[in-house]
Amino acid sequence: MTPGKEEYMPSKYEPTFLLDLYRKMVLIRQFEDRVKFLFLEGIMPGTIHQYQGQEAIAAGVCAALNTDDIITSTHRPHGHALAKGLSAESLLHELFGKPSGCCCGKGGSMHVGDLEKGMLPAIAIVGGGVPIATGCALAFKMRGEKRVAVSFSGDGAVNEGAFHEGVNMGAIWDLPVIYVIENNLYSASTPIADTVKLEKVSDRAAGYGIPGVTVDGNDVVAMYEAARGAVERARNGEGPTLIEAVTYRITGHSRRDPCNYQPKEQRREARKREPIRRFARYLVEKGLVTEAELDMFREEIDAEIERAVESAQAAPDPAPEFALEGLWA
Amino acid sequence: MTPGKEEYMPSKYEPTFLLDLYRKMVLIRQFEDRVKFLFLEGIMPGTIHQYQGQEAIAAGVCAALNTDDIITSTHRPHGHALAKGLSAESLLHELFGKPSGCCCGKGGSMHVGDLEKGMLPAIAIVGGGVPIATGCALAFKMRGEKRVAVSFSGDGAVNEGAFHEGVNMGAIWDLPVIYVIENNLYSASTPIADTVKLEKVSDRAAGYGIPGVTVDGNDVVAMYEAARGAVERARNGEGPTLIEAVTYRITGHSRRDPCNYQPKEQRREARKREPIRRFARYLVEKGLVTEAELDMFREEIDAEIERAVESAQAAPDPAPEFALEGLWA
Amino acid sequence: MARLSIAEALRQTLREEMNRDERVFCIGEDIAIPGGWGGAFTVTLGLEEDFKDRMINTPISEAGFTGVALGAALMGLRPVADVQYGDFLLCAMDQMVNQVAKMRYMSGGKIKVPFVMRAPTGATGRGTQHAQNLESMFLQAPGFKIACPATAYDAVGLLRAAIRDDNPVLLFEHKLLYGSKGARAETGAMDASSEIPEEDYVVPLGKGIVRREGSDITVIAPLLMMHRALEAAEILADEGVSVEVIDPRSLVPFDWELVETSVRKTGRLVVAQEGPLRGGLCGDIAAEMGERCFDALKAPVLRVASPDIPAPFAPAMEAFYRPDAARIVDAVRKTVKD
Amino acid sequence: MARLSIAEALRQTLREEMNRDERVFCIGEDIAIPGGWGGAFTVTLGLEEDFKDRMINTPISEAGFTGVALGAALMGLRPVADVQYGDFLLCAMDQMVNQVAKMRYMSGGKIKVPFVMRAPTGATGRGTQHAQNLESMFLQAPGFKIACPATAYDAVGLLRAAIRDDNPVLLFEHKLLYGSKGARAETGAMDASSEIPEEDYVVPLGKGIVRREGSDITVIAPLLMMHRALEAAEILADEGVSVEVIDPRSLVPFDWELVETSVRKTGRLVVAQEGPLRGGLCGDIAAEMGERCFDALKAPVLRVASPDIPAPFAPAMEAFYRPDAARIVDAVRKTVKD
Ligand SMILES: Cc1ncc(C[n+]2csc(CCOP(=O)(O)OP(=O)(O)O)c2C)c(N)n1
Ligand SMILES: Cc1ncc(C[n+]2csc(CCOP(=O)(O)OP(=O)(O)O)c2C)c(N)n1
Ligand SMILES: [Mg+2]
Ligand SMILES: [Mg+2]
Repeated sequence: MTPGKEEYMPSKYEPTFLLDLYRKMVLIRQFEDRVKFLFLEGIMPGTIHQYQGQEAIAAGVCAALNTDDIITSTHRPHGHALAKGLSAESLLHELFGKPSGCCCGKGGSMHVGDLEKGMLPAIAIVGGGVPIATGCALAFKMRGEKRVAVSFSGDGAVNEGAFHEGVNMGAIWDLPVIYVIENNLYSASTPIADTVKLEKVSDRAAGYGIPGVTVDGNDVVAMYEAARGAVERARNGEGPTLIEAVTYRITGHSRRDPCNYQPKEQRREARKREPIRRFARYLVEKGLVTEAELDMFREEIDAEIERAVESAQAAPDPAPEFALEGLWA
Repeated sequence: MTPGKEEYMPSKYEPTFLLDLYRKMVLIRQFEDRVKFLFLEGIMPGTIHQYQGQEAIAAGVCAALNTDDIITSTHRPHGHALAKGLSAESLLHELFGKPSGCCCGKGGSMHVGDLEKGMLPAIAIVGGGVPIATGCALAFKMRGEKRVAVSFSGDGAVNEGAFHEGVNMGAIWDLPVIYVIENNLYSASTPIADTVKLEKVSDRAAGYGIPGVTVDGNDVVAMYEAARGAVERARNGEGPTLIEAVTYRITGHSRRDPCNYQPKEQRREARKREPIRRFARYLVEKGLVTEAELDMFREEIDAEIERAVESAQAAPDPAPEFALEGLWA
Repeated sequence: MARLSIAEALRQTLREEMNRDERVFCIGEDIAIPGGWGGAFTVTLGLEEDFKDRMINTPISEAGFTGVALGAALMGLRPVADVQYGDFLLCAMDQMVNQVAKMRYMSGGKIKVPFVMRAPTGATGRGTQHAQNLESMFLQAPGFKIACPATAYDAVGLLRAAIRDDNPVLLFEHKLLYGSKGARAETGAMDASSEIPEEDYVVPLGKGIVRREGSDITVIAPLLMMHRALEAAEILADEGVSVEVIDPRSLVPFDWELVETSVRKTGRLVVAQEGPLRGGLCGDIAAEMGERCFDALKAPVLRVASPDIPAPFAPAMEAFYRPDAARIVDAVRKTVKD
Repeated sequence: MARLSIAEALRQTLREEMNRDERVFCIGEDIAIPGGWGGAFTVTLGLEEDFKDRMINTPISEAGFTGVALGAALMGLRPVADVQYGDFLLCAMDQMVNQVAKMRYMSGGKIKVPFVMRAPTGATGRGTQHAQNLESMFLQAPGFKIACPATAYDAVGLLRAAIRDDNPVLLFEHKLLYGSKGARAETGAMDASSEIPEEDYVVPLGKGIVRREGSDITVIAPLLMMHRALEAAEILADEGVSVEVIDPRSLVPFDWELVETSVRKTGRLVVAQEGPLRGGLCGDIAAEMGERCFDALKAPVLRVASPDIPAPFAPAMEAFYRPDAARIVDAVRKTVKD
């Protein structure tokens, strides 16, 4: 199968599979909306980079992975974490800086991860995760394991040296690694057209001798299929794939960002193409679910998140000297 | 003119121009041979990376440049320096670590340069010169000057992050810069096929949206023509060109290197295609010069080099404390 | 005279310097997008309106734009580069340490490198990859001058000096001292604003300043720690301990004379720094003063620094990581007891 | 027991460790090419014959292969990475300092990073981009253990300890101490070979050693400087000055107890280091001892280091840049006079 070449035809999938994809996306969206509120209210410490609008990418890609496949993430990791199976609870505890968080409160929003779920601590240095994912894949290949590594990066990352060096090594050694570029058209406030002189970001793949595909990143099934194809190639020893997922960040870059640099018209259009409502419409049209059921999903998820928020806020803060632990094994 | 697309037809050039190209190549060759001898005899300090076999590239490219065009060079810079107009004398003084050298004995073989001749101190960090040449070109563009920057790199450099970041910026800003990749098939002992998964190294250019051409780097006229085309594009504001010059290092990587990693057959073949003898044959066949005249050239050049060696050896050594000068303007 | 925050003061200075000298330009990520934030901390906000061609907004390519700035400097322009967080200098370390810092020296002192890099520093609730104080690391990069403004007045004077210097200068700016406003305001920020005189003054690179006179002990502290030292001095004054607070302002060159004079007077020294103790600025100052003022020292020089760990995220742990007035007070108490 | 140079000793140890533990592998540039040199200093020469799949020869991509090694380590392999010259670590600084060093800490101490990086260090006639001693810079990278073998015996023991450690270890190897042979022999090299016992010993990370006992003054010096210190001690013995020479062997963790005991005994201290003084290891040791041994010190702690400049090329200037026995002798004479 050539990734991204197929039609948008979820009908060949089991309804439960599709509904799970949907629930995952909603979980991410509601989680992020709740976190934004907590942050703006001044209740949550730190800074945040959120995933609203890009849910189809994490959900679609991670649905093609096993728990022991490994992902690397970025400064914008909440969506990847939830998609890879970390609980809202372990994330929220981390975001609140609690020792009960997935990184014991030492990582924070930009470094969430859990190796047992197949997610390294997220890497907030743009491009920094690309060689590391490549290294995971090298280990899989050296040990003859059929595991796959996926590096999630933003479009901004394709201009970093680490991206270049990492992808090249994945290519020359035919490693089981997938480079997912979430092209939300901006790196912080800078539009992609200002930093890459290509029709498609995926054209960069040709410079490394690996396949590059551009996929509608707001179409969760398309993302799943592209990822499944790439995973298949990877597991078969056919080497890396670069997947450009075109999407849009419908929230701010970080914290309180009014996004004045995004043309209003572009924002409006993007909101129309936003992945969750779109998938919901499809599911309802196909009769796989009713609007009432969707409401119920949302409520269940909200309740789950609310419980997690409460538990995170109630959890004890670390003793300051706890900082001194955990440097060395 | 599309660089590299023309025939090997030097007949359209003035004989003096062709003979100057020839003399430049011979100067580089004899210089390097003499330096190798001085080094192996233990007379010359430091370490050396030599240019034998690649002379057509520096000579051809620099013939397309003006003095105030700028080049950056590498750990293997003697050929570039001589081609850009530095004297054998100022180089030899530098190689001997004399305050009368082009870098006052502070740079050494890997850092020779002279801004007045349009050559920055050579950069021994593989790939390191690429962003710097790009920055020179940015300055030219910002000031509206019709100057051009050329970065010389080896094939090994195309896998460095600095190469990637530098070329991308040259591309997106349409800067007057030329990226010359001297593909001598090896980075140190590692063959290019082990580190790049492409038919041609110049295919990497497509990943940046700039033209990339592959040229016979042992054909000085082809190199000149490719460079002239790229220089024209650059001066016209049409942006960068990547030129891959395919050649062979017929000497060791550095110092005393027996090159056991190069297949004997490959070496033998390469020696046959070596640029100087090949161009000489052509010039003689076309009746532009006689073998006797060529011998005379060589003798003149040897004499020039010999004088420079003597003057360099005779020049006073620096006082040790001279090291403390020259840090800050 | 207007009262300006450090962010405003830097912005005004960049504007003035670009007006004064057309060779000056800014380069960095997200610095020149209409509707954007003017870099991570609003310093370049709006400058693209007046200097469209001299605000070079780059891809996310720290090594790349550092090298580009260097190349432009070698051709006679005067770049002011901007890294969004000091930590990202680690991505540009070869260009910074091997190229920018060494270029003039390896040319035999023949070329000039009028290059400025501005780098926000300090741990501020973002986790360990947006928190490191790289001031100490760059002490090992000969070729750089290093400046550390703790007030808006000094930010103006040091940035002017840096831009007009023909050598590479690295300016560390503390995130909690910027006084960035609106959406970019920082939790836990302090007021480091100053009245900025109209006249065209510079703060010379290499000149420290006595921020508070005292007779019992000298405390040296740059950036945020200078403010913490002043707080500590207040507290200690109530206990009858008279603290002299020195702000070095530049780390390279360092104003050894100023510090030596003070230490000879007080006979006691505490050095405070944010960032890990090991290999830190603190050690350098303590060692040098231990050598120069051996006979004058009445007690060991104590160093107040972060522990040798990456910066932790949780606020309580981060506060523990970043030295505060209380730790300086403790060190002083210990020293004056001796 | 066989007498081996450091290069040979490291090679043999890599071979043994790869035999002992199949998770161990080597990664780096030019390390595994038949007919090549086995890295820049012959350490991996021939290993590709026996460990074809565990000698990963990389493109010239320092940040890349550092990150790749890290990823492999996180998946449970035990990489020994090799940078041809320590200077090139500057190209990999983000991966080293932000990723490798911080990964475990930012996971909340949940994951292990069994990562080794080997880096040749020291100024050796190649000019300033192949000369820097980055030991001091990495003191500011919490998360790394740092080892500095001055003898082949220690090279074996420290490399073994590093490979078996579950944390990132950076091994600095001095180019003039390798004893590389043939085409890769170094001008000005010294003999640092040792008899290597058959048994499987380790030199624990964090343990220094007294190389020569003495009573009048302590000299601390790692790597090449340790040998210079021993030469200096010989010279000074003739003058009746009894020098205790300590080789710290590890910089992180540092064997403070050993040094403190010695300084309390001798009352005097000189610290020698190659590489710029400012922000250097020397300052750290001087500061710590100034604090711990304030009352025991009879004279100021003197630091012998390179000047604060890039390494110059010309042999005469390079010899001036790199501290030698004479400078250590001078510092000791000055100290014992006090
Ligand atoms: C090496 C590095 N440079 C700069 C930054 C600051 N920064 C954080 S996010 C960001 C934009 C990233 O854009 P992109 O990769 O497209 O990801 P997105 O934010 O759109 O998800 C920047 C510049 C960083 N974190 N790391
Ligand atoms: C960043 C960096 N990594 C490694 C080296 C060591 N080194 C010096 S030359 C060389 C090979 C360079 O190969 P290439 O770019 O093809 O140039 P060539 O030597 O063939 O001219 C290497 C690995 C270096 N100088 N800089
Ligand atoms: Mg983006
Ligand atoms: Mg090559």
